[in-house]
Amino acid sequence: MVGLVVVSHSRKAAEGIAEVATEMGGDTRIEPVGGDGQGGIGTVPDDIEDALSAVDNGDGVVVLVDLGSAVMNADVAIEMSDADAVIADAPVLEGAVNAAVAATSPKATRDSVREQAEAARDIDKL
Amino acid sequence: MVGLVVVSHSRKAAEGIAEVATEMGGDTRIEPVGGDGQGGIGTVPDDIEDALSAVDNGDGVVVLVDLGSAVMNADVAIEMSDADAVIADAPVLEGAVNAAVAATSPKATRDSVREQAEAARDIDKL
Amino acid sequence: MSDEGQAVVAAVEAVAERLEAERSYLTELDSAIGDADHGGNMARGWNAAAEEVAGLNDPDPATVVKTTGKTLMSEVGGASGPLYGGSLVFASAEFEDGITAESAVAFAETYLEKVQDRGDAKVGDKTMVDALVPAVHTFKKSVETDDLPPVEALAKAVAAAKRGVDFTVPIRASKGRASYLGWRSVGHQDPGATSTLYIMEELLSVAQEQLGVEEPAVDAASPTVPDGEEATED
Amino acid sequence: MSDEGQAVVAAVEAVAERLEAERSYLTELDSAIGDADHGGNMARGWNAAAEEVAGLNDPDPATVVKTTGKTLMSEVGGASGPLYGGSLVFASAEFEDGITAESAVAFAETYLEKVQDRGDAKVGDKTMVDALVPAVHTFKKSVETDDLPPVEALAKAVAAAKRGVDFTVPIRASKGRASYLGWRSVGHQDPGATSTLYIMEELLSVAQEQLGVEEPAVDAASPTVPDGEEATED
Ligand SMILES: Nc1ncnc2c1ncn2[C@@H]1O[C@H](COP(=O)(O)OP(=O)(O)O)[C@@H](O)[C@H]1O
Ligand SMILES: Nc1ncnc2c1ncn2[C@@H]1O[C@H](COP(=O)(O)OP(=O)(O)O)[C@@H](O)[C@H]1O
Ligand SMILES: [Mg+2]
Ligand SMILES: [Mg+2]
Ligand SMILES: [Mg+2]
Ligand SMILES: [Mg+2]
Repeated sequence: MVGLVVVSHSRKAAEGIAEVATEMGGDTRIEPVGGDGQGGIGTVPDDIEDALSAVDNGDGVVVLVDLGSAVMNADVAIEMSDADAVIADAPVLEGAVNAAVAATSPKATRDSVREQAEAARDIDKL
Repeated sequence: MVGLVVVSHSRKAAEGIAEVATEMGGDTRIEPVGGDGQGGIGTVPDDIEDALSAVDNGDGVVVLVDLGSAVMNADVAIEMSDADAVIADAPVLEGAVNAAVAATSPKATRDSVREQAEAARDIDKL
Repeated sequence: MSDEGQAVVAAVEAVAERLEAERSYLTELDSAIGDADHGGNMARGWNAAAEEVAGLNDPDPATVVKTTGKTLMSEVGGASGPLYGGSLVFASAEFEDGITAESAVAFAETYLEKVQDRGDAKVGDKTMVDALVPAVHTFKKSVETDDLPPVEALAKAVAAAKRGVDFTVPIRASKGRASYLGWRSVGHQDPGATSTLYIMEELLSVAQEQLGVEEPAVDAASPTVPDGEEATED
Repeated sequence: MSDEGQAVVAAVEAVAERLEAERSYLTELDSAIGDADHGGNMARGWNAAAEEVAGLNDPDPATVVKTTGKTLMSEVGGASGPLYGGSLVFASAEFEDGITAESAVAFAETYLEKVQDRGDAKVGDKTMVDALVPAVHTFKKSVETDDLPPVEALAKAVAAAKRGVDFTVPIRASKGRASYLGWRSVGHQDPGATSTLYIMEELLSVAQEQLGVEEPAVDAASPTVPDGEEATED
């Protein structure tokens, strides 16, 4: 099964987003990660790498990120990691929800899950 | 100054998103609200109304929401509230960051802030 | 007024009991295409509403409906909160001059309108709207065109709602959480349509008790609510 | 090797001290167009790196640079973490055969390449790239075309970086947090470009100490590191 990692500058935001996504994609493994490791705002590549390992079971991992430096740190983590991971170019919460649902499909692949996450850009809320 | 309310099904997510947005829009009043009031996932219109009042100082309020029922409950809250509030059709975290920055502009209006929030749809992360 | 108010209180209590009984089934439906909370949302919300309206002092029907809606809005942390609750609050005004066949039709139409306003769902989106639209249309036609007595019209509306619930099974969801599943939502029954049916079934059975099933031409404009047990408890 | 390693350790310590001294100014710059943490990010990261490399046992220069980068990557929770840290780790390989004028140019080019790879910023986006590009181009040309001794080439690179920093003031940001401000970023100096300049200034002053400023034709391929205080402490 494809795993998900949610990276935010705020650990709280990452955990809450994972909560919301988990509601919709019950079985999907979703690992939240965020914060600068000192209780502040930021992202740390080592922590992201640990999150990748935590959800990786060989079927690939899709990474959701919030802002610019989370993207760069996720990039670094993916380079260091053994997991076959890819960053989705998607809004972090909406993409995580979409991805969590997509990952429960029996036909899900890393790229189909990423595509669904990226489709969250086009969600009309109103 | 235009105020912001961040509504998520997860209170943690709402708080974390407000944290991330606050970093960028230091002075902007941002109120997070979420959860079903019993520690679970959901949104409650009364709580959203309270959040609207908390940030309203007469210049209008822009509301960021996560999923469908948050939109409906935000709608209900806006109908009940005295604040001149509007929901942005935007990704919740990215929209909140954009809106927080936009609100610090001396020329900001409710609608300019909402527009900036909605422009967050088009952010390329990669 | 007071008798009508008590009849509505009885209806709210009956709905609360029914939804408590269906709690796990509704949640099972919601777990297939949603987030597995619809049973809890409905049972919790309506139980709270039943408690709330039981505490009202000699309320008129509009107040009971409005109180029920407000309670649902604050107790239900999901889509069904604003949809059921907000629409009940809004439509309750139709009962301000009492419950008649005419005001019941107006109530049903206003309620449906608000649900669609709020949720932006059309028939075929696999939501409660699929149960409501046939029910409201059938009720209106039964009363206004076919001149059926209100209880018979309501019975027809319930049958129509049942067809709406069945109709949600083979279609793909376009609104609400189930829409995230896309094609995988096909083959599952919509929880909100189902709870809408249950509520209507309870309204029917309370109406039958209160207005008498046998009386074929009962005039709902001056309801003959008996001083029975259900109607007098507060 | 060991002398070169100690020279780089000294450089890291000098940078850490300088960034500690500039902590509040860098944060002031970042508070105008970012999130007011660049001073803290840099000071914390480089202090940790200085501690880390001081503990290395007779390291070669590549190891010192790599360790510095890794420490920055884990200690700095912002954009400057992967940009400075990741690029140092990546470019450190250029020093595996020691520090020469040639390998220093290769290091500078590889470092710049990685920063641009990672952050996708071009000149004119109002980032550290605006300081780095002129610095690296000038260093390379000074060494390769003008045959200047490394320390002189580095001095020219520092002057070029300074011009890059000044250039960030009148332009609009297109990358990083400052880009959220749009036109309101115009008129403010970029923090990352500024810290890049400070780091280069410290590298220059350590190089001057280690290689001797006066010696005009010093051959960086066989550096004449004195057995002085800076070079021997571990
Ligand atoms: N936009 C909408 N319009 C009409 N009905 C909707 C809409 N969204 C959801 N619903 C109804 O709400 C039901 C789900 O309610 P519930 O589970 O209580 O809320 P949530 O989906 O927030 O968990 C669905 O089965 C559907 O009938
Ligand atoms: N994409 C990028 N490419 C190059 N440099 C960048 C990029 N994003 C940010 N920077 C640099 O990083 C600096 C900010 O670093 P810092 O404040 O430590 O991180 P953060 O912005 O995450 O808080 C900016 O001043 C800019 O020079
Ligand atoms: Mg549900
Ligand atoms: Mg729910
Ligand atoms: Mg910063
Ligand atoms: Mg930061």
